[in-house]
Amino acid sequence: MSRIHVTTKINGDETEFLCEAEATLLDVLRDELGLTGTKEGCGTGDCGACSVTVDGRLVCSCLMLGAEAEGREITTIEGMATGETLHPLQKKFIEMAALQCGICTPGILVAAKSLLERNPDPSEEEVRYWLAGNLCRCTGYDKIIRAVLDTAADMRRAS
Amino acid sequence: MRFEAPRSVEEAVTALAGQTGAHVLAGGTDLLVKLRAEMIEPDLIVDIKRIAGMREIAAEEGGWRIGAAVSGAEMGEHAGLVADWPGVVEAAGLIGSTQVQGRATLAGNLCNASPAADSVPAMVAAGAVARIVGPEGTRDLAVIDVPKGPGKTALERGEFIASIFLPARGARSGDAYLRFIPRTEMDIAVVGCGISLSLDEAGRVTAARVALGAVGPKVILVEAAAEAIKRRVLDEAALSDLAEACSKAATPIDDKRGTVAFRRHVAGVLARRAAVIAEARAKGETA
Amino acid sequence: MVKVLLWGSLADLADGAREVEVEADTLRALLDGLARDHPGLRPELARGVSVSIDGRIYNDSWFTPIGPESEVVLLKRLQGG
Amino acid sequence: MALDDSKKPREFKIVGTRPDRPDGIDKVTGRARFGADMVAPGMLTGRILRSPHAHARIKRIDTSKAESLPGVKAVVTRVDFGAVPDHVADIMDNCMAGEKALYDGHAIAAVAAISPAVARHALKLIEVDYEVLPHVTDVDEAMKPGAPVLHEGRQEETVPKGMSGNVIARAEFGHGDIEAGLKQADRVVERTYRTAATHQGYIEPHACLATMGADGQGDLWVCTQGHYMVRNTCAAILGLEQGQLRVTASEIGGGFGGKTTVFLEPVALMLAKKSGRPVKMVMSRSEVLRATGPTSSTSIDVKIGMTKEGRITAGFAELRYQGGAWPGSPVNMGAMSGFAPYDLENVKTVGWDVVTNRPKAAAYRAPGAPMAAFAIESAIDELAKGFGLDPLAVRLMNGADEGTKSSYGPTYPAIGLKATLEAARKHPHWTAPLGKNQGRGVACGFWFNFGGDTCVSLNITPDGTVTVSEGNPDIGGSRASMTMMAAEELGIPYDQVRTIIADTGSLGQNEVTDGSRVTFAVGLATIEAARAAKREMCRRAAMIWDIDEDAVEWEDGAARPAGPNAGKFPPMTIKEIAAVASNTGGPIAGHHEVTAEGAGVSFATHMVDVEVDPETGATKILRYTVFQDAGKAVHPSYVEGQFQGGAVQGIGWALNEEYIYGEDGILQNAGFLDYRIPVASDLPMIDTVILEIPNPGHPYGVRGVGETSIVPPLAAIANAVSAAAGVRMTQLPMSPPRVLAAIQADG
Repeated sequence: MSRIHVTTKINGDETEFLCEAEATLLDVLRDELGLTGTKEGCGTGDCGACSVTVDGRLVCSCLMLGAEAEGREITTIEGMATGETLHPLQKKFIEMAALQCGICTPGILVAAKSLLERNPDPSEEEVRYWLAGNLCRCTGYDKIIRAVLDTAADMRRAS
Repeated sequence: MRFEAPRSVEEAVTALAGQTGAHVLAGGTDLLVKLRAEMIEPDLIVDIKRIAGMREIAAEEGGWRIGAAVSGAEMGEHAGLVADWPGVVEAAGLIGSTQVQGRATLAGNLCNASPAADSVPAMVAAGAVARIVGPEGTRDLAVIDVPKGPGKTALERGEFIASIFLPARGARSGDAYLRFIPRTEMDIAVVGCGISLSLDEAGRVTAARVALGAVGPKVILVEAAAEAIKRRVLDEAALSDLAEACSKAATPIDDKRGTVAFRRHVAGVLARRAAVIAEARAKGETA
Repeated sequence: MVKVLLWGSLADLADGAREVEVEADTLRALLDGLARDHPGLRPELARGVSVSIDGRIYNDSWFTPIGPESEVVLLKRLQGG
Repeated sequence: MALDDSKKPREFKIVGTRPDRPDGIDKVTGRARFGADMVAPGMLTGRILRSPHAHARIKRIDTSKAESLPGVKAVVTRVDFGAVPDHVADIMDNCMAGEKALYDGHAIAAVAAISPAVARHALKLIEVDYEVLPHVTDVDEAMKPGAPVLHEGRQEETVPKGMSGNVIARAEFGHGDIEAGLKQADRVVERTYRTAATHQGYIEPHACLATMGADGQGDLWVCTQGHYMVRNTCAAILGLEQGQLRVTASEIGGGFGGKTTVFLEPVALMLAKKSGRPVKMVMSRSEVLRATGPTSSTSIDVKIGMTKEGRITAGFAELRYQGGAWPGSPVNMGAMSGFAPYDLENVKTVGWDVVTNRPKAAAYRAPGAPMAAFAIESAIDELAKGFGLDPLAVRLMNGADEGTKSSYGPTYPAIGLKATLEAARKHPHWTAPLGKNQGRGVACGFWFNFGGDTCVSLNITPDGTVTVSEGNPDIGGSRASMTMMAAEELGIPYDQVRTIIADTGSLGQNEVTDGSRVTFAVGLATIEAARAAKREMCRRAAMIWDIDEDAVEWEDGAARPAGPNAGKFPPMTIKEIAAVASNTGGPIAGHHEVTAEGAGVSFATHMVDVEVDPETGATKILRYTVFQDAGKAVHPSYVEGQFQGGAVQGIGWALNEEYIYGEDGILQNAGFLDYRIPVASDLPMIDTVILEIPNPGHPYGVRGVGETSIVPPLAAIANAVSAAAGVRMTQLPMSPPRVLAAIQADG
């Protein structure tokens, strides 16, 4: 059982790792690279806690093999803030109490950022459908949706 | 288990043909779930995404050829494809979450051979054709003939689907796909219905294909439903006949997602609603 | 003496009385007194009970004072989520 | 010093504001460490082999092949644990099966290996001989004579002779004369209601990392609602001294009651002990659903009489709850709470605790109460509508108030039920127009709220800032609340205080984070700890000023002479006192240890609009408003969050969530695909109205708010769906096939 050598870019950093063929990208991020901000809630693509982007595309890292990451660019929650400067979504989530336990928060932030990059002015319905694959059991989603809409408005004003 | 990511169809076919227990990986959104659940224990996984053309949508003979590794999200962003086959694109777009959309493919949805696959009734209604490559060369097979039953396909050892072809969209034509799920997202279809139709200048149906999902061991093309609306405008009577034909054609089972009675009834309800959307699209109205 | 209200089926175990009187000025004395005077209640007391004293619910505090006019109600042990 | 709070309404500076939570940055950057995020050098992976049968005698387990597989470092079965004390016997049995497997997913054996792949392989090498036994998963079936019996000799003396051994206990509550009350009624509704088992559905699966030495010392990192409970339970099971086992609570990714017991932890410790290596165990989602603690499924008969004016003359309910494979369903709390919102002359409830071949029920947010409220609030709604009465007015007419003798016995002190009803009646939602196929429902709910053992230690650092150590995992923002209450009491800014969750070695016993107790009980202890520190700081200032201790008071973060006679000294701030602490007697701290009693009960009224698709039976939630009494909302955003979260869990319970068992007793939907919790696109915004009727049992008037919010939604939604569909729904979930069938049967 030989391990596969993979060269990839994670949060802007050239990264190499070895993985078993059956290891998911999520396994690699968490267990090989220590990037535990990406969470596993189900392992079957139903909860979105493991959301990352691959070449700019939002995916569940539990539904992708680590070996597939060869040559790709991956962004995780750890790549969202710049130094000590939080992304506006991160700031707003704290300010508007858009998290309770916080386990779904990394995945939701990665997903919401991906939405705002594509659509800077989403409707409430668009936010709700975009985030339908990110389960949150604490908040009832209300404050999450409001925080995303509010951030979008702030970012539009700032640009 | 080994992992290979060949650069050509030939390499992929050789790898697949040369190894028992080999599985094709495109979007992986079904394969990885099965892997984790230990439903499959492959000896080899062949990732086809690095083969030229697999991630392309190309115009061909007035229609569209969609590479086997094109994701639902990529389809949704392709203006030409969306304009011609909105029903197929929407059906693909209903598979899983935004995240799953970033990976899931038409070919994968088809090869998974689930009776409830969302994109399959839409493709069948569209008259889509799968291009299959394998040790014996290339062959085309109508999408409806690919699944043989739950989890079973017509693919031979070493074969895989390289692309899906959606034919030229004629004038005054439209398609639509609707499914029923208990929530608004993230569920497997309890019933699905794809409809593609063409109208004459008077608004009468000249051609129609109606397909149902999740009400039999595989997708059902309901000829009687198409016949029920041909040469008619889609008035209440025509829609009722359509719905009745679909309910009658459905051969569902009771399971954790729905009952026989519910599925039969809703098959008709969805057919009627999908037909109205397809008709509006055929007339150039937005829907 | 303190009047103690029992829940319905507990009364069956205290010879049918919905209300019993116990000599007690604390929660501990109350529980001891109940067990002493009404042996039928012992299994339930052993499984644990909550006690409402003047509308406040107590689980464990033995030396919670109880006045002669206090309203005392025995409750099934409560558990939260 | 005179610190006694006068009874006058208090003006708050920090309590009631909405500061950023202290763990906010950790949680939005991915730095926060949850159960599965911890590693240890030399760590092994632990995995559990689970029963594929609902009920089976375990005749033989052969682990020899697994043990000899290279890379396997330990294999554990029940034999390794030996005999355990009675009070943890059922918990032990649930963590690792003894003579019988009692449900699909019951743990049979466990391995620790050098990698997940080796561990997986090892599980396949364990041979188990099962004698499959008949099983029962339905509560009504389990009660029938002749049903397969799970346990012999567990029936309590409260159960009439001759009933199935699965019927564990019976309890009866209430007062008055039901038959006499029913005679006064103009109409009586009598119906049977059923609810499916649901799961708490926290997104973080159970996880822990255990170390256990031959010297009897152990360390455990775990996601739990109560690490002190984990310590005590594991120590009892493994025969350890509590003081030798240090448990650290990770950040917790949701619990809702489901993490108030142990599942993996004793097994992980035993694997660690046998292997001599740290062992990490993480459940899969399917394991969480199959083998942790969902709530009860229930079957409830209700009989309520009402006059045509709307006065309830009698209320009766008989509740049957199955609590899984061991005794202890929350039926009594359902039976005690169902009629609690009402002032009734004649009320009686009977609760039956029943065992079945399902995982042992754990607490789920107001355990037992939502199902009872569903049945009773549905019947009240049906009566009110039958008379053409306003359902809010009927509830107000019968509503409990200060001085009401409650259905479970005690007389209420000041309570907020009627305030929530009045607020609901005045809210624009109540009079908003409804469209075709739409319906509106309301329902009330009650929860007891708890206190319990609590320790808080508050330390003043040399620079005069403050650290608070508490022992209750922060599940929804409680560190922010404690920080606020400490800062309020000390009269210093919020950002001068930091609150941490201490491990079991650092504080005394703390009750689990449950029963909506934390903001109440830990808040109370935090305030008292701050008061102790203030007293000490006043004493230090008195020493420096050389005046009497009683002549110093604390105000706005500084010690001051209490009056003109005390002497003229400029105030000494907390920073100034802290700076010279070493010169005045040493470090300054305050601490408080208490069994907090006096939690105030809590009431809510929920209002919901739905639209039902008459062709498919699908329900859409259009609008939702929660009215709840919080006593005093310390951090209103997190109070709103509790209201919203509870309401949405209730929406899931009402519409789609259910444990589906096949004829074979196997759980058919052990995943988030088919165990359908609400997703963002299913919902509207959840509006909230916070009422504040202070709890006299807390210095700031705080009541628990976490649980009450899940009590009314089931009934409120059922009432709305019934109105929209034109047919009374009596069974949950109101899934589309069920609603459509009801509409069609109604013609």
